[in-house]
Amino acid sequence: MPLNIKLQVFEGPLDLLLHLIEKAEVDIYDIPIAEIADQYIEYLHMMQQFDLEVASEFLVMAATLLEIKSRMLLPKPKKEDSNAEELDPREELIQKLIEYKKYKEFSTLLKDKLNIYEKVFYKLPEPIESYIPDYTSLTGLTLDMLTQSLETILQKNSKRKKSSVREIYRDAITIEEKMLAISQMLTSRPFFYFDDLFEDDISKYEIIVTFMALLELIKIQSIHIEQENSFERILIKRRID
Amino acid sequence: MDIKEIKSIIESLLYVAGDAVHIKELSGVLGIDEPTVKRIVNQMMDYYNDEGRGMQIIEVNNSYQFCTRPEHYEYIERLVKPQTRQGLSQASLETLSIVAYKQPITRVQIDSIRGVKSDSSISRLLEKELIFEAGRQDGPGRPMIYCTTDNFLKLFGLKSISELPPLKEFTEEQL
Amino acid sequence: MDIKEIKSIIESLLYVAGDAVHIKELSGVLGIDEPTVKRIVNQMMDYYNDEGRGMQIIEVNNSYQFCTRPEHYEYIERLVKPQTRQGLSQASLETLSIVAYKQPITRVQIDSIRGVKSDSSISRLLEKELIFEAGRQDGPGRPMIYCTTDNFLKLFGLKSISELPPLKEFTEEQL
Repeated sequence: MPLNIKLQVFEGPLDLLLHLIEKAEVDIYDIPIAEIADQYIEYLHMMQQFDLEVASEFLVMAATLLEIKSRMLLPKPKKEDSNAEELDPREELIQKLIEYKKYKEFSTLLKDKLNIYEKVFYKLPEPIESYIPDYTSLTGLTLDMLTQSLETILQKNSKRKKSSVREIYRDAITIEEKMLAISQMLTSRPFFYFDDLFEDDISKYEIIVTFMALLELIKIQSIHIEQENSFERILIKRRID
Repeated sequence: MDIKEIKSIIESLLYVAGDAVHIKELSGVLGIDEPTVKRIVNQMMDYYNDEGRGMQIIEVNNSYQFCTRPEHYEYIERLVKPQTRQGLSQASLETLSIVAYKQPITRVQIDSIRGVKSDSSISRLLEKELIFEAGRQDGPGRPMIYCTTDNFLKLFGLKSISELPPLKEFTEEQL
Repeated sequence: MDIKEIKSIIESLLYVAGDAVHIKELSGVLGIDEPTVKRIVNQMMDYYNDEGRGMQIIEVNNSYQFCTRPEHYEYIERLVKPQTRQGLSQASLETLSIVAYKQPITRVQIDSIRGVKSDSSISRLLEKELIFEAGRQDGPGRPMIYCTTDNFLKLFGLKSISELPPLKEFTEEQL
Protein backbone atom coordinates (compact mmCIF):
# COMPACT_ATOMS: atom_id res chain seq x y z
CA MET A 1 0.00 0.00 0.00
CA PRO A 2 1.55 3.29 -1.06
CA LEU A 3 1.83 5.82 1.71
CA ASN A 4 0.52 9.16 0.60
CA ILE A 5 -0.26 10.50 4.00
CA LYS A 6 2.48 12.30 5.81
CA LEU A 7 2.18 11.46 9.44
CA GLN A 8 2.89 14.48 11.57
CA VAL A 9 5.74 13.88 13.96
CA PHE A 10 5.26 14.90 17.55
CA GLU A 11 7.97 15.66 20.05
CA GLY A 12 6.24 13.65 22.72
CA PRO A 13 2.87 12.78 24.20
CA LEU A 14 2.33 16.32 25.47
CA ASP A 15 3.02 17.73 22.03
CA LEU A 16 0.52 15.30 20.51
CA LEU A 17 -2.11 16.11 23.15
CA LEU A 18 -1.72 19.85 22.58
CA HIS A 19 -2.19 19.28 18.89
CA LEU A 20 -5.40 17.29 19.46
CA ILE A 21 -6.74 19.91 21.87
CA GLU A 22 -6.04 22.73 19.42
CA LYS A 23 -7.59 20.79 16.55
CA ALA A 24 -10.71 20.05 18.59
CA GLU A 25 -10.85 23.73 19.59
CA VAL A 26 -11.63 22.94 23.18
CA ASP A 27 -10.71 24.72 26.37
CA ILE A 28 -7.46 23.43 27.78
CA TYR A 29 -8.84 23.91 31.31
CA ASP A 30 -11.86 21.75 30.53
CA ILE A 31 -10.62 18.99 28.26
CA PRO A 32 -13.28 16.54 27.10
CA ILE A 33 -11.13 13.65 28.25
CA ALA A 34 -13.13 10.82 26.70
CA GLU A 35 -13.03 12.39 23.25
CA ILE A 36 -9.38 13.40 23.40
CA ALA A 37 -8.32 10.02 24.82
CA ASP A 38 -10.01 8.24 21.91
CA GLN A 39 -8.31 10.46 19.34
CA TYR A 40 -4.99 9.99 21.08
CA ILE A 41 -5.26 6.22 20.99
CA GLU A 42 -6.41 6.33 17.40
CA TYR A 43 -3.27 8.23 16.53
CA LEU A 44 -1.09 5.62 18.24
CA HIS A 45 -2.83 2.92 16.17
CA MET A 46 -2.04 4.90 13.07
CA MET A 47 1.60 5.08 14.03
CA GLN A 48 1.67 1.33 14.43
CA GLN A 49 0.03 0.82 11.05
CA PHE A 50 2.82 2.82 9.50
CA ASP A 51 5.33 0.68 11.34
CA LEU A 52 6.48 3.60 13.37
CA GLU A 53 7.90 2.69 16.68
CA VAL A 54 5.69 4.04 19.43
CA ALA A 55 7.90 5.31 22.21
CA SER A 56 7.08 4.15 25.70
CA GLU A 57 6.21 7.70 26.81
CA PHE A 58 3.28 7.68 24.39
CA LEU A 59 2.01 4.43 25.84
CA VAL A 60 2.33 5.68 29.40
CA MET A 61 0.29 8.74 28.46
CA ALA A 62 -2.38 6.54 26.85
CA ALA A 63 -2.69 4.64 30.11
CA THR A 64 -2.88 7.91 32.07
CA LEU A 65 -5.63 9.21 29.78
CA LEU A 66 -7.64 6.02 30.21
CA GLU A 67 -7.22 6.22 33.95
CA ILE A 68 -8.43 9.80 34.07
CA LYS A 69 -11.32 8.87 31.80
CA SER A 70 -12.43 6.09 34.15
CA ARG A 71 -12.08 8.27 37.23
CA MET A 72 -14.26 10.90 35.59
CA LEU A 73 -16.97 8.26 35.28
CA LEU A 74 -17.00 7.50 39.00
CA PRO A 75 -19.81 9.14 40.94
CA LYS A 76 -18.57 12.22 42.73
CA PRO A 77 -18.45 11.90 46.50
CA LYS A 78 -21.09 13.88 48.37
CA LYS A 79 -19.91 17.29 49.39
CA GLU A 80 -20.35 16.93 53.13
CA ASP A 81 -18.30 13.77 53.48
CA SER A 82 -15.33 14.98 51.55
CA ASN A 83 -13.32 17.46 53.50
CA ALA A 84 -10.60 17.01 50.95
CA GLU A 85 -10.91 19.37 48.01
CA GLU A 86 -12.86 17.93 45.17
CA LEU A 87 -9.89 17.22 42.96
CA ASP A 88 -10.37 17.23 39.23
CA PRO A 89 -8.65 14.07 37.99
CA ARG A 90 -7.49 16.11 34.99
CA GLU A 91 -5.79 18.77 37.09
CA GLU A 92 -2.24 17.41 37.05
CA LEU A 93 -2.30 16.75 33.32
CA ILE A 94 -3.67 20.23 32.60
CA GLN A 95 -0.87 21.85 34.61
CA LYS A 96 1.72 19.84 32.69
CA LEU A 97 0.19 20.78 29.36
CA ILE A 98 0.16 24.48 30.22
CA GLU A 99 3.75 24.40 31.42
CA TYR A 100 4.89 22.55 28.30
CA LYS A 101 2.94 24.87 26.01
CA LYS A 102 4.80 27.90 27.39
CA TYR A 103 8.20 26.47 26.48
CA LYS A 104 7.00 25.15 23.16
CA GLU A 105 5.82 28.62 22.20
CA PHE A 106 9.01 30.21 23.39
CA SER A 107 10.96 27.75 21.28
CA THR A 108 9.33 29.11 18.13
CA LEU A 109 10.44 32.57 19.17
CA LEU A 110 13.95 31.24 19.67
CA LYS A 111 13.82 29.71 16.24
CA ASP A 112 12.99 33.08 14.68
CA LYS A 113 15.90 34.70 16.50
CA LEU A 114 18.20 31.91 15.43
CA ASN A 115 17.21 32.52 11.82
CA ILE A 116 18.47 36.08 12.15
CA TYR A 117 21.56 35.64 14.25
CA GLU A 118 22.97 32.64 12.49
CA LYS A 119 23.40 34.93 9.52
CA VAL A 120 25.89 36.96 11.43
CA PHE A 121 29.62 36.44 10.96
CA TYR A 122 32.42 36.87 13.43
CA LYS A 123 35.99 37.40 12.55
CA LEU A 124 38.86 35.39 13.95
CA PRO A 125 41.17 37.13 16.36
CA GLU A 126 44.16 38.75 14.70
CA PRO A 127 47.37 36.72 14.97
CA ILE A 128 48.71 38.10 18.19
CA GLU A 129 52.40 37.45 17.47
CA SER A 130 52.52 40.73 15.62
CA TYR A 131 51.53 42.53 18.79
CA ILE A 132 53.67 40.69 21.29
CA PRO A 133 57.01 42.35 21.81
CA ASP A 134 59.96 39.99 21.47
CA TYR A 135 62.32 39.26 24.31
CA THR A 136 64.33 42.38 23.67
CA SER A 137 61.76 44.15 25.80
CA LEU A 138 63.34 42.34 28.74
CA THR A 139 66.69 44.00 28.05
CA GLY A 140 66.62 45.84 31.35
CA LEU A 141 68.16 42.64 32.67
CA THR A 142 71.88 42.23 33.10
CA LEU A 143 74.14 39.35 33.98
CA ASP A 144 75.05 41.19 37.16
CA MET A 145 71.48 41.08 38.27
CA LEU A 146 71.44 37.37 37.71
CA THR A 147 74.58 36.62 39.69
CA GLN A 148 73.71 39.07 42.42
CA SER A 149 70.30 37.57 42.75
CA LEU A 150 71.70 34.10 43.29
CA GLU A 151 74.38 35.34 45.67
CA THR A 152 71.81 37.03 47.87
CA ILE A 153 69.75 33.87 48.11
CA LEU A 154 72.79 31.79 48.92
CA GLN A 155 73.81 34.20 51.61
CA LYS A 156 70.42 33.97 53.24
CA ASN A 157 70.56 30.24 52.82
CA SER A 158 73.93 29.71 54.45
CA LYS A 159 72.59 31.25 57.65
CA ARG A 160 69.42 29.23 57.56
CA LYS A 161 71.15 25.98 56.77
CA LYS A 162 73.91 26.04 59.33
CA SER A 163 72.41 23.44 61.58
CA SER A 164 70.94 21.18 58.94
CA VAL A 165 73.00 18.57 57.22
CA ARG A 166 72.93 18.16 53.44
CA GLU A 167 69.42 17.12 52.85
CA ILE A 168 66.54 18.62 51.05
CA TYR A 169 65.20 21.31 53.24
CA ARG A 170 61.53 21.91 53.61
CA ASP A 171 59.74 24.07 56.10
CA ALA A 172 57.93 21.96 58.66
CA ILE A 173 54.31 22.54 57.85
CA THR A 174 51.58 22.29 60.44
CA ILE A 175 48.15 20.72 60.05
CA GLU A 176 46.56 24.16 60.46
CA GLU A 177 48.68 25.60 57.66
CA LYS A 178 47.82 22.70 55.41
CA MET A 179 44.11 23.09 56.19
CA LEU A 180 44.34 26.74 55.24
CA ALA A 181 46.22 25.88 52.05
CA ILE A 182 43.57 23.35 51.02
CA SER A 183 40.74 25.78 51.75
CA GLN A 184 42.52 28.40 49.69
CA MET A 185 42.83 26.00 46.76
CA LEU A 186 39.05 25.75 46.90
CA THR A 187 38.49 29.48 46.73
CA SER A 188 39.83 29.68 43.20
CA ARG A 189 38.11 26.55 41.90
CA PRO A 190 35.10 24.50 42.96
CA PHE A 191 37.00 21.24 43.29
CA PHE A 192 40.31 19.50 42.75
CA TYR A 193 41.51 15.95 42.72
CA PHE A 194 42.96 14.18 45.72
CA ASP A 195 46.16 13.41 43.85
CA ASP A 196 46.67 17.11 43.07
CA LEU A 197 47.67 17.38 46.71
CA PHE A 198 50.48 14.93 46.37
CA GLU A 199 52.92 16.15 43.82
CA ASP A 200 55.84 14.09 42.65
CA ASP A 201 58.34 14.71 45.36
CA ILE A 202 56.33 15.34 48.49
CA SER A 203 57.92 14.17 51.72
CA LYS A 204 56.44 11.47 53.89
CA TYR A 205 55.95 14.02 56.62
CA GLU A 206 53.93 16.29 54.33
CA ILE A 207 51.81 13.38 53.11
CA ILE A 208 50.82 12.64 56.69
CA VAL A 209 50.11 16.28 57.49
CA THR A 210 48.06 16.68 54.31
CA PHE A 211 46.03 13.61 55.08
CA MET A 212 45.33 14.75 58.63
CA ALA A 213 44.38 18.21 57.38
CA LEU A 214 41.88 16.61 54.98
CA LEU A 215 40.34 14.54 57.76
CA GLU A 216 40.06 17.61 59.94
CA LEU A 217 38.38 19.60 57.15
CA ILE A 218 35.88 16.81 56.61
CA LYS A 219 35.19 16.71 60.33
CA ILE A 220 34.48 20.42 60.51
CA GLN A 221 32.36 19.98 57.36
CA SER A 222 34.12 22.52 55.21
CA ILE A 223 34.92 20.04 52.43
CA HIS A 224 33.32 17.08 50.82
CA ILE A 225 34.96 14.01 49.34
CA GLU A 226 33.59 12.11 46.39
CA GLN A 227 34.52 9.07 44.38
CA GLU A 228 32.28 7.81 41.60
CA ASN A 229 33.59 4.24 41.61
CA SER A 230 36.33 2.46 43.45
CA PHE A 231 39.81 3.20 42.10
CA GLU A 232 38.56 6.32 40.34
CA ARG A 233 40.13 9.68 41.11
CA ILE A 234 38.88 11.16 44.34
CA LEU A 235 37.27 14.58 44.14
CA ILE A 236 37.63 17.16 46.88
CA LYS A 237 34.94 19.79 46.77
CA ARG A 238 33.93 22.89 48.59
CA ARG A 239 30.94 22.26 50.80
CA ILE A 240 28.06 24.58 50.05
CA ASP A 241 25.24 24.70 52.52
CA MET B 1 42.44 61.63 24.97
CA ASP B 2 39.30 63.04 23.42
CA ILE B 3 36.21 60.96 22.90
CA LYS B 4 36.88 60.52 19.19
CA GLU B 5 40.25 59.00 19.94
CA ILE B 6 38.77 56.72 22.60
CA LYS B 7 36.21 55.47 20.10
CA SER B 8 38.93 54.92 17.57
CA ILE B 9 40.95 52.88 20.06
CA ILE B 10 37.93 50.80 21.12
CA GLU B 11 37.23 50.13 17.47
CA SER B 12 40.75 48.85 16.90
CA LEU B 13 40.65 46.75 20.08
CA LEU B 14 37.40 45.06 19.09
CA TYR B 15 38.74 44.50 15.60
CA VAL B 16 41.96 42.89 16.78
CA ALA B 17 40.27 40.77 19.45
CA GLY B 18 37.68 39.34 17.08
CA ASP B 19 36.26 37.70 20.18
CA ALA B 20 34.16 39.32 22.85
CA VAL B 21 36.09 41.80 25.02
CA HIS B 22 34.91 42.33 28.58
CA ILE B 23 34.16 45.85 29.70
CA LYS B 24 36.74 45.39 32.50
CA GLU B 25 39.44 44.75 29.91
CA LEU B 26 38.47 47.81 27.88
CA SER B 27 38.39 49.89 31.02
CA GLY B 28 41.81 48.57 32.09
CA VAL B 29 43.46 49.05 28.73
CA LEU B 30 42.08 52.55 28.27
CA GLY B 31 42.50 53.61 31.88
CA ILE B 32 38.91 54.87 31.89
CA ASP B 33 36.22 53.88 34.39
CA GLU B 34 33.69 51.26 33.36
CA PRO B 35 30.53 53.44 33.34
CA THR B 36 32.23 55.88 30.96
CA VAL B 37 33.42 53.07 28.72
CA LYS B 38 29.90 51.65 28.72
CA ARG B 39 28.42 55.01 27.74
CA ILE B 40 30.93 55.44 24.93
CA VAL B 41 30.41 51.91 23.59
CA ASN B 42 26.66 52.47 23.66
CA GLN B 43 27.13 55.61 21.56
CA MET B 44 29.25 53.58 19.16
CA MET B 45 26.58 50.90 18.93
CA ASP B 46 23.98 53.51 18.02
CA TYR B 47 26.31 55.09 15.51
CA TYR B 48 27.04 51.79 13.76
CA ASN B 49 23.35 51.04 13.58
CA ASP B 50 22.22 54.50 12.48
CA GLU B 51 24.88 54.73 9.82
CA GLY B 52 24.22 51.18 8.64
CA ARG B 53 27.87 50.32 8.90
CA GLY B 54 29.21 46.96 7.81
CA MET B 55 29.69 45.84 11.39
CA GLN B 56 27.62 46.14 14.49
CA ILE B 57 28.65 45.85 18.11
CA ILE B 58 26.79 43.29 20.18
CA GLU B 59 26.78 43.05 23.94
CA VAL B 60 26.82 39.70 25.74
CA ASN B 61 27.20 39.54 29.51
CA ASN B 62 29.07 42.84 29.72
CA SER B 63 31.41 41.90 26.87
CA TYR B 64 31.42 43.58 23.49
CA GLN B 65 32.08 42.09 20.10
CA PHE B 66 31.94 43.10 16.48
CA CYS B 67 29.83 41.05 14.12
CA THR B 68 28.37 41.56 10.68
CA ARG B 69 24.78 42.42 9.89
CA PRO B 70 22.35 39.63 9.04
CA GLU B 71 21.29 41.50 5.89
CA HIS B 72 24.79 41.18 4.41
CA TYR B 73 24.69 37.44 4.84
CA GLU B 74 24.33 36.70 1.18
CA TYR B 75 27.39 38.72 0.13
CA ILE B 76 29.62 37.43 2.88
CA GLU B 77 28.65 33.88 2.08
CA ARG B 78 29.83 34.47 -1.47
CA LEU B 79 33.22 35.54 -0.19
CA VAL B 80 33.84 33.03 2.57
CA LYS B 81 32.76 29.44 2.68
CA PRO B 82 29.34 29.16 4.23
CA GLN B 83 29.44 28.48 7.92
CA THR B 84 27.74 25.37 9.15
CA ARG B 85 24.23 26.32 10.10
CA GLN B 86 23.21 25.54 13.63
CA GLY B 87 20.10 23.77 12.42
CA LEU B 88 18.44 22.92 15.72
CA SER B 89 15.64 20.40 15.82
CA GLN B 90 12.31 21.19 17.46
CA ALA B 91 13.28 18.88 20.32
CA SER B 92 16.57 20.72 20.87
CA LEU B 93 14.85 24.11 20.73
CA GLU B 94 12.30 22.99 23.31
CA THR B 95 15.04 21.67 25.57
CA LEU B 96 17.02 24.87 25.13
CA SER B 97 13.97 26.98 26.01
CA ILE B 98 13.47 25.04 29.21
CA VAL B 99 17.14 25.29 30.21
CA ALA B 100 17.12 29.03 29.45
CA TYR B 101 14.24 29.75 31.81
CA LYS B 102 14.71 27.12 34.47
CA GLN B 103 18.49 26.99 34.82
CA PRO B 104 20.16 25.42 36.67
CA ILE B 105 18.11 22.39 35.80
CA THR B 106 18.65 18.62 35.75
CA ARG B 107 17.91 16.21 32.93
CA VAL B 108 15.07 14.62 34.88
CA GLN B 109 13.41 17.98 35.35
CA ILE B 110 13.68 18.71 31.63
CA ASP B 111 12.26 15.27 30.79
CA SER B 112 9.40 15.88 33.16
CA ILE B 113 8.41 19.18 31.53
CA ARG B 114 8.70 17.84 27.99
CA GLY B 115 7.07 14.54 28.86
CA VAL B 116 9.73 12.73 26.87
CA LYS B 117 13.39 11.80 27.20
CA SER B 118 15.75 14.61 26.30
CA ASP B 119 19.15 12.85 26.35
CA SER B 120 19.91 13.31 22.70
CA SER B 121 18.85 16.98 22.61
CA ILE B 122 21.00 17.61 25.65
CA SER B 123 24.08 16.06 24.07
CA ARG B 124 23.45 18.02 20.91
CA LEU B 125 23.16 21.28 22.81
CA LEU B 126 26.30 20.46 24.79
CA GLU B 127 28.16 19.68 21.59
CA LYS B 128 27.08 22.99 20.07
CA GLU B 129 28.13 24.75 23.27
CA LEU B 130 24.71 26.24 23.81
CA ILE B 131 24.47 24.69 27.27
CA PHE B 132 27.14 23.43 29.66
CA GLU B 133 27.40 21.09 32.62
CA ALA B 134 27.46 23.42 35.58
CA GLY B 135 28.21 20.86 38.25
CA ARG B 136 26.16 18.42 40.23
CA GLN B 137 23.13 19.02 42.35
CA ASP B 138 23.25 18.00 45.99
CA GLY B 139 20.80 15.28 46.83
CA PRO B 140 20.16 11.71 45.81
CA GLY B 141 22.10 10.56 42.76
CA ARG B 142 23.82 13.96 42.59
CA PRO B 143 22.48 14.62 39.08
CA MET B 144 24.30 16.88 36.60
CA ILE B 145 22.85 20.38 36.26
CA TYR B 146 22.75 22.40 33.05
CA CYS B 147 22.96 26.11 32.28
CA THR B 148 23.07 28.12 29.04
CA THR B 149 26.37 29.51 27.71
CA ASP B 150 27.38 32.91 26.38
CA ASN B 151 27.34 31.30 22.98
CA PHE B 152 23.62 30.77 23.45
CA LEU B 153 23.12 34.46 24.18
CA LYS B 154 25.15 35.43 21.14
CA LEU B 155 23.38 33.09 18.79
CA PHE B 156 19.98 34.33 19.87
CA GLY B 157 20.88 38.00 20.11
CA LEU B 158 20.43 38.32 23.86
CA LYS B 159 22.55 40.52 26.13
CA SER B 160 22.05 38.37 29.19
CA ILE B 161 19.66 35.81 30.62
CA SER B 162 17.75 38.58 32.36
CA GLU B 163 16.70 39.81 28.91
CA LEU B 164 14.58 36.73 28.27
CA PRO B 165 11.00 37.85 27.73
CA PRO B 166 8.55 36.78 30.41
CA LEU B 167 6.79 33.59 29.45
CA LYS B 168 3.24 34.21 28.37
CA GLU B 169 0.70 33.47 31.02
CA PHE B 170 -2.20 31.92 29.29
CA THR B 171 -5.68 33.09 29.98
CA GLU B 172 -8.65 30.96 29.13
CA GLU B 173 -9.58 33.14 26.16
CA GLN B 174 -6.20 32.71 24.56
CA LEU B 175 -6.43 28.97 24.51
CA MET C 1 22.08 49.19 -4.13
CA ASP C 2 23.10 52.71 -3.23
CA ILE C 3 26.68 53.64 -2.55
CA LYS C 4 26.19 53.69 1.21
CA GLU C 5 25.05 50.09 1.13
CA ILE C 6 27.95 49.07 -1.09
CA LYS C 7 30.37 50.64 1.36
CA SER C 8 28.68 48.87 4.21
CA ILE C 9 28.99 45.53 2.45
CA ILE C 10 32.64 46.11 1.56
CA GLU C 11 33.29 46.99 5.17
CA SER C 12 31.72 43.74 6.37
CA LEU C 13 33.63 41.73 3.76
CA LEU C 14 36.98 43.20 4.76
CA TYR C 15 36.09 42.69 8.40
CA VAL C 16 35.16 39.03 8.06
CA ALA C 17 38.11 38.25 5.81
CA GLY C 18 40.58 39.80 8.26
CA ASP C 19 43.02 39.14 5.45
CA ALA C 20 43.62 40.87 2.14
CA VAL C 21 40.74 40.65 -0.33
CA HIS C 22 41.51 41.02 -4.02
CA ILE C 23 39.61 43.62 -5.98
CA LYS C 24 38.46 40.85 -8.34
CA GLU C 25 36.78 39.09 -5.42
CA LEU C 26 35.06 42.25 -4.25
CA SER C 27 33.92 42.97 -7.76
CA GLY C 28 32.60 39.42 -8.15
CA VAL C 29 30.77 39.32 -4.84
CA LEU C 30 29.16 42.72 -5.34
CA GLY C 31 28.48 42.31 -9.02
CA ILE C 32 30.07 45.70 -9.71
CA ASP C 33 32.89 46.42 -12.16
CA GLU C 34 36.41 46.75 -10.82
CA PRO C 35 37.02 50.44 -11.59
CA THR C 36 33.86 51.36 -9.66
CA VAL C 37 34.85 49.15 -6.74
CA LYS C 38 38.27 50.76 -6.78
CA ARG C 39 36.79 54.24 -6.71
CA ILE C 40 34.49 53.35 -3.83
CA VAL C 41 37.25 51.70 -1.79
CA ASN C 42 39.44 54.75 -2.34
CA GLN C 43 36.67 56.93 -0.93
CA MET C 44 36.45 54.60 2.05
CA MET C 45 40.21 54.79 2.63
CA ASP C 46 40.03 58.57 2.72
CA TYR C 47 37.08 58.47 5.02
CA TYR C 48 38.77 56.12 7.51
CA ASN C 49 41.82 58.33 7.55
CA ASP C 50 40.00 61.64 7.79
CA GLU C 51 37.78 60.36 10.56
CA GLY C 52 40.69 58.78 12.41
CA ARG C 53 38.84 55.49 12.68
CA GLY C 54 40.25 52.54 14.61
CA MET C 55 41.06 50.69 11.42
CA GLN C 56 42.50 51.81 8.13
CA ILE C 57 42.31 50.15 4.75
CA ILE C 58 45.60 49.39 3.08
CA GLU C 59 46.10 48.39 -0.53
CA VAL C 60 48.63 45.77 -1.50
CA ASN C 61 48.85 44.45 -5.05
CA ASN C 62 45.24 45.26 -5.87
CA SER C 63 44.07 43.66 -2.64
CA TYR C 64 42.54 45.55 0.25
CA GLN C 65 42.89 44.84 3.91
CA PHE C 66 41.91 46.32 7.23
CA CYS C 67 44.65 46.98 9.69
CA THR C 68 44.96 48.92 12.91
CA ARG C 69 46.72 52.25 13.25
CA PRO C 70 50.30 52.34 14.49
CA GLU C 71 49.36 54.98 17.07
CA HIS C 72 47.05 52.47 18.79
CA TYR C 73 49.80 49.92 19.17
CA GLU C 74 50.29 50.55 22.85
CA TYR C 75 46.64 49.89 23.70
CA ILE C 76 46.39 46.81 21.54
CA GLU C 77 49.51 45.41 23.11
CA ARG C 78 47.96 45.88 26.55
CA LEU C 79 44.86 44.03 25.48
CA VAL C 80 46.58 41.21 23.72
CA LYS C 81 49.28 40.35 26.17
CA PRO C 82 48.99 42.30 29.38
CA GLN C 83 51.59 40.26 31.23
CA THR C 84 54.44 40.98 28.82
CA ARG C 85 54.59 44.47 30.18
CA GLN C 86 55.52 43.31 33.61
CA GLY C 87 59.00 42.05 32.83
CA LEU C 88 60.47 39.59 35.29
CA SER C 89 59.53 39.65 38.93
CA GLN C 90 62.14 39.32 41.66
CA ALA C 91 60.94 35.76 42.27
CA SER C 92 61.35 34.83 38.60
CA LEU C 93 64.77 36.41 38.46
CA GLU C 94 65.86 34.43 41.53
CA THR C 95 64.52 31.22 40.07
CA LEU C 96 66.18 31.93 36.75
CA SER C 97 69.53 32.55 38.39
CA ILE C 98 69.29 29.26 40.26
CA VAL C 99 68.40 27.33 37.12
CA ALA C 100 71.21 29.03 35.20
CA TYR C 101 73.90 28.05 37.66
CA LYS C 102 72.59 24.73 38.92
CA GLN C 103 71.04 23.18 35.84
CA PRO C 104 69.78 20.55 35.44
CA ILE C 105 67.68 21.12 38.53
CA THR C 106 64.31 19.97 39.91
CA ARG C 107 61.56 22.14 41.32
CA VAL C 108 62.12 20.81 44.83
CA GLN C 109 65.79 21.74 44.63
CA ILE C 110 64.88 25.25 43.52
CA ASP C 111 62.31 25.53 46.32
CA SER C 112 64.90 24.34 48.75
CA ILE C 113 67.44 26.96 47.72
CA ARG C 114 64.92 29.80 47.67
CA GLY C 115 63.11 28.58 50.78
CA VAL C 116 59.75 29.23 49.14
CA LYS C 117 57.61 27.56 46.52
CA SER C 118 58.68 28.45 43.00
CA ASP C 119 55.80 26.96 40.95
CA SER C 120 54.54 30.22 39.57
CA SER C 121 57.99 31.59 38.71
CA ILE C 122 58.77 28.33 36.96
CA SER C 123 55.63 28.50 34.84
CA ARG C 124 56.34 32.12 34.05
CA LEU C 125 59.88 31.31 32.93
CA LEU C 126 58.60 28.37 30.89
CA GLU C 127 56.01 30.60 29.28
CA LYS C 128 58.67 33.16 28.41
CA GLU C 129 60.82 30.36 27.05
CA LEU C 130 63.72 31.23 29.30
CA ILE C 131 63.82 27.72 30.76
CA PHE C 132 62.51 24.39 29.47
CA GLU C 133 61.55 21.00 30.79
CA ALA C 134 64.57 18.85 30.00
CA GLY C 135 63.14 15.51 31.00
CA ARG C 136 62.70 13.64 34.25
CA GLN C 137 65.25 12.75 36.85
CA ASP C 138 65.74 9.11 37.73
CA GLY C 139 64.79 8.31 41.28
CA PRO C 140 61.69 8.50 43.45
CA GLY C 141 58.82 10.46 41.95
CA ARG C 142 60.81 11.01 38.76
CA PRO C 143 60.66 14.80 39.11
CA MET C 144 60.87 17.14 36.13
CA ILE C 145 64.22 18.79 35.57
CA TYR C 146 64.76 22.28 34.21
CA CYS C 147 67.47 23.89 32.08
CA THR C 148 67.86 27.33 30.51
CA THR C 149 67.07 27.86 26.82
CA ASP C 150 68.95 29.47 23.94
CA ASN C 151 66.57 32.35 24.38
CA PHE C 152 68.01 32.83 27.83
CA LEU C 153 71.53 32.95 26.43
CA LYS C 154 70.44 35.44 23.78
CA LEU C 155 68.76 37.67 26.31
CA PHE C 156 71.83 37.85 28.52
CA GLY C 157 74.28 38.00 25.63
CA LEU C 158 75.98 34.70 26.46
CA LYS C 159 77.45 32.29 23.95
CA SER C 160 77.05 29.36 26.30
CA ILE C 161 76.32 28.52 29.91
CA SER C 162 80.04 28.21 30.61
CA GLU C 163 80.29 31.96 30.07
CA LEU C 164 78.30 32.68 33.24
CA PRO C 165 80.48 34.70 35.59
CA PRO C 166 81.78 32.83 38.62
CA LEU C 167 79.90 33.43 41.83
CA LYS C 168 81.78 35.30 44.53
CA GLU C 169 82.53 33.79 47.90
CA PHE C 170 80.72 30.55 47.38
CA THR C 171 82.22 27.15 46.96
CA GLU C 172 80.44 24.26 45.39
CA GLU C 173 79.63 22.74 48.75
CA GLN C 174 77.62 25.72 49.78
CA LEU C 175 75.34 25.45 46.83
